[in-house]
Amino acid sequence: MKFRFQVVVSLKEGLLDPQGKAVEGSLPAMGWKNVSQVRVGKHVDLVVEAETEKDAIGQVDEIAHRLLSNPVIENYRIASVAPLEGLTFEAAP
Amino acid sequence: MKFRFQVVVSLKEGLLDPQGKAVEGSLPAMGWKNVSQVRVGKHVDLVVEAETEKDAIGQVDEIAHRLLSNPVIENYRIASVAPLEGLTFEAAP
Amino acid sequence: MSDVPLHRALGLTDDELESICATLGREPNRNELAMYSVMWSEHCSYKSSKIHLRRLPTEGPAVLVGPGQDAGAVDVGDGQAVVFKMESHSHPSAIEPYQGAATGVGGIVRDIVAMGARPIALLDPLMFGPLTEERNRWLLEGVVAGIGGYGNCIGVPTVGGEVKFAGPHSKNPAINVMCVGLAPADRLVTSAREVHEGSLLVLFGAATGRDGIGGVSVLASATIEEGSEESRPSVQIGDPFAEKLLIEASLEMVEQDLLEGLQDLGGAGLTCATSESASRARMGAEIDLDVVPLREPALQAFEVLTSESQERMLAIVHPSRLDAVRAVCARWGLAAPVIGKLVAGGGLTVKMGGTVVADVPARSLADEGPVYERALAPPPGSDDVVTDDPTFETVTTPLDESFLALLSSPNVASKRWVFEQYDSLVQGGTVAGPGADAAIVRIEGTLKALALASDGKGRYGHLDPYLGAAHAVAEAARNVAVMGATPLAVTNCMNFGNPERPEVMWQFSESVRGMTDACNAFGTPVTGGNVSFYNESGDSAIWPTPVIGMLGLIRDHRLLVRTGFPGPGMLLYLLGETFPELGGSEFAEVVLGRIAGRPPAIDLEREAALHRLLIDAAESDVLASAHDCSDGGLAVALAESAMAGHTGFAVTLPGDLPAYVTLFSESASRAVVSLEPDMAEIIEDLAAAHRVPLVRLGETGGPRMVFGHLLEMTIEEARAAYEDAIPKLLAG
Amino acid sequence: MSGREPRIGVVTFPGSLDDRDALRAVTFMGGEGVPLWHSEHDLHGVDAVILPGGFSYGDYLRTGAIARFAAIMDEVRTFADAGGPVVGICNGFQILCEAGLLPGALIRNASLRFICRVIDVRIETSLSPLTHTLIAGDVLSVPVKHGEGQFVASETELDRIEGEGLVVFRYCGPSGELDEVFNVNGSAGQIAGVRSEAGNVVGMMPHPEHAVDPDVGPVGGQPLFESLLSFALARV
Ligand SMILES: Nc1ncnc2c1ncn2[C@@H]1O[C@H](COP(=O)(O)OP(=O)(O)O)[C@@H](O)[C@H]1O
Ligand SMILES: [Mg+2]
Repeated sequence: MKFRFQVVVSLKEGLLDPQGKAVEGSLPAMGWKNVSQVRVGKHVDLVVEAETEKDAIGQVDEIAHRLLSNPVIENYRIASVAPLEGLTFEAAP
Repeated sequence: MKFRFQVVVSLKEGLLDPQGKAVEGSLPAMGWKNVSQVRVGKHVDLVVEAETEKDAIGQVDEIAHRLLSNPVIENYRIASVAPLEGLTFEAAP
Repeated sequence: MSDVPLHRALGLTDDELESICATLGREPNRNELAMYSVMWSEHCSYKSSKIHLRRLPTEGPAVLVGPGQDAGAVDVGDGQAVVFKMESHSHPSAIEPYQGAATGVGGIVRDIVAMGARPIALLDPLMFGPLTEERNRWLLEGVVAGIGGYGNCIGVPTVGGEVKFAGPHSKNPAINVMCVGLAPADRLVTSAREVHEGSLLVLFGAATGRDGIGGVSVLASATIEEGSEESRPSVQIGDPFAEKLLIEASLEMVEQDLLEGLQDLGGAGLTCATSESASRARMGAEIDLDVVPLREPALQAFEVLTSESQERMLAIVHPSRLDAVRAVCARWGLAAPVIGKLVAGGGLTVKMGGTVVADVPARSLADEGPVYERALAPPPGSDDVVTDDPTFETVTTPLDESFLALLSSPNVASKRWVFEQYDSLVQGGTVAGPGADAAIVRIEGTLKALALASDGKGRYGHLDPYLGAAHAVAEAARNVAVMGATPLAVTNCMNFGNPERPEVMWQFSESVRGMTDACNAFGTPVTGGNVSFYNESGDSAIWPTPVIGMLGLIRDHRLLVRTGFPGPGMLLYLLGETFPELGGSEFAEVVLGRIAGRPPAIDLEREAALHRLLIDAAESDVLASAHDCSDGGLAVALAESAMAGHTGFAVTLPGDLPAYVTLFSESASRAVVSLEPDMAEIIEDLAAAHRVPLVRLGETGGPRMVFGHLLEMTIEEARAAYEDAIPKLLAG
Repeated sequence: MSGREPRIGVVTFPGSLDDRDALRAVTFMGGEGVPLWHSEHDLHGVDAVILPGGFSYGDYLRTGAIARFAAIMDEVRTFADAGGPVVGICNGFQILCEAGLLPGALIRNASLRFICRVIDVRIETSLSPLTHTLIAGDVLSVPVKHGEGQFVASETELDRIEGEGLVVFRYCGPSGELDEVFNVNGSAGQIAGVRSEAGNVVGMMPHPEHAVDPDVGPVGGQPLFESLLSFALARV
């Protein structure tokens, strides 16, 4: 069975995020003075074939830990497990 | 009122994603031959101060459209609106 | 932890605490203890190395600024000064290769800027474990990407370096970076500048966060154990864009002569910058931490004082210049708060929330740290290793096999995969970049150019630290001289294990002795450098490896001599003599599988004579090409010139040593040169005049490399081995 | 047409790196280099504008994404709309794409590695300020140095770019041969540079400003600057 996952890799709290800083710094000049706490991370979409969901999750977790992130500076979160169906992001009404 | 958003920016379907390709390419050597459709995008966290949620969403949408993504090659999705509360990602049990 | 007294938890010994109490006449508070712990760490205080480093030659007619300041400075004529220094960032890179290496570049660049010089070149001598291990491949890829990611983004070309591979580096890669800057000599920002009481301390650049709190003492002075959690948060993220703004803003202030002093914030952060600034000015300082821009809320005093947040500088500004300084910072979008001022007396008084949180003599932090004369003892069994010399083994490996094995040995093989990831062209001054024996960077508006080379000889150092250091200096100077440039001065980075072990301290002392003798022989004083101790994990210490950064000057860059044979019909000469010396050679390791024996002897007078000959020959435009013999000996040197010039050669081996010895011996003080036939007499006369033995080897031409009837190979076959080796290994 | 030297403006954004090099190249080739500052609404009456290489604003989010909002870009757009010659080199090319003044976009090299190397490019059209004195098929040696130079666009957009002859440069071999081995960054159609529909805006990833002075590299940039200077002069 195939499962789709989304992994979000972001810098650990407290670490400088130059990307976020650059975006945040450029917004006021563009007219947005009301935006703060900008952090930029990586978003990885992938599909894992496995017997069970649990098994698939375990594998994604290991992949995220070993390949997609460096635990020294980054955290990761695994999102949206569903048989070939990404959780579709929508602005809540 | 402050609202936290998460914006996911990803390359449009049909465009080859070099990072995704690299990740996918390195997995078999590490023992995962069951992973496919790897796509790497950006994940932006930000907080917007606005009167209403609706207003905030509108602004994030414009920021995502004008700055966070390049419509020529990228799509974006906006996730999780909540008064200073990120949707916490969890692997579904 | 709880039962360990705080000072010990912070890495201070009981004796060190006692002398702090003696200085203060009381117990230090937590903040003061933190300040002393970072300032008196090995990394900042050089407490183990000081007494040895004093032996290095540091004086010379061209030396404007010697060791002790942010970087050394050398007079290159026409009122211009070259500022240069080497640093290490090995420990952070071992756990986060990209950011560790990137922030290493940022740090050394700020050292150069702090002298008021524009950074014009970077070199990156790197040492890793064998690429057969996945982790070492990950480290190399990350480090190279990090150096490129930062250096490329600030517009400073990376023009040279080296990459060496050795077992002991598996757990402890050595990541050194050298930066070179240029400034009008009269604009150098040195401690000689007049500083006034009441002058303001302006902190400009990035905001302060909890970066590398205690990072210096933890990351740079504590041995890394497998997956040591606590050292992890101390890795920092580099922001090269912020650094670029910092460079431009700093140099604009220097140009407008707005500054009385300029300091980078590196190890020990604000504590180091303020105490050193005050101490150098023979004054004290009052600073107010409430004014320091924070990246995250609620930092405690000791955190603000010891944070190693990157991309920050401290300027000493006369009140009358403050507005001008602020204008420059505003133009570059940088915050520039006044965090304090210089005051009479020697006290460093720190306020936060209106109350004094630390009050100590600035000198006691900056200049009165402990000095240790640690025990020395040669490692047991080192003699056996040396007497077990491979030179006269019975060698069964066919010559062509050995030759290919050497060309494809990662130590010898092309480093193209690495240096093509670096912008070596930006700023438009790179006359010869990566791939040359020394990088040649012209000085804008003149015909002069700098020659830059970096070399370390870890394997020799392992077998004989004195020879290892002497060879490193000799090879660096030779790399400069083969291009036709005159060696001027040296910076260095000493990469060693734990100084508390007598063997390591003995190796260190021997290395300093070797460096001293060589630098004296070549007339190249040491103007600065860096010591990196504790490069060991468990029982695996790295080989004692002083890495030398050589600065040379060429009067007219149009006279520089390149590595490659320019074409067919040139006469080939070997300058210098070949002796049966395979001890510690690449051949012994790669072909015989042995790291043993006595490294090649070195006669520093002969070496110096070779350099003079090479320079003389270049200035009289005699040479068509020149390349020194180093790793892999004569055979590899010839092959490298052939590949670089797409021109083969035919030679007959000189002397009556066994062929493999003549081909692969690593005897010092040798170079291979080619020249037009009508230059034969001139070079022979010049060599005689400089008392350098030389022998005609043969001629250039054709697509093949022919060593008499012994060995023959096409350039393309050699190139395949030489160019593909590292990419193949990285492919896993 | 007056006798004066063409005045070529070079914009410095925060993070621009090859701005000094571009100015030096302009002078070397006989033009007058005019430094322009990102926050000014003023082109100081230059005859042509160069957006130089570098990492504007760090290029962290997306190359050129922030620089395109700089004040001076309004003037650059107006200048371009009026037919003024605008050249983007490397980061400048990326900025022009982000600004919509050039088609397509530039993403990370297929190798995911920064690459600094002297390569060959083939001229595909004379219809650009950089090539109007050159002939399609000419081959020039110039360095590339970038991490994000892979030219991409949607299928239909690529067809249009090719169809309307907007491709100005392609990566090629020493004698102009097109082969993937020469495609240094994996660009679609081996595209190294494109022009606008009107033809007066052109962008390229390779660095002609680092290929004019024989002391420090190849000279494939000389004909391109000659072309730019004469194109600019024609407007004087
Ligand atoms: N890490 C590196 N960064 C930049 N250039 C490098 C690096 N490693 C090697 N090079 C370049 O590759 C060439 C060969 O290196 P090396 O074999 O160490 O030279 P040599 O033997 O003359 O000291 C030199 O031009 C050197 O500058
Ligand atoms: Mg050499």
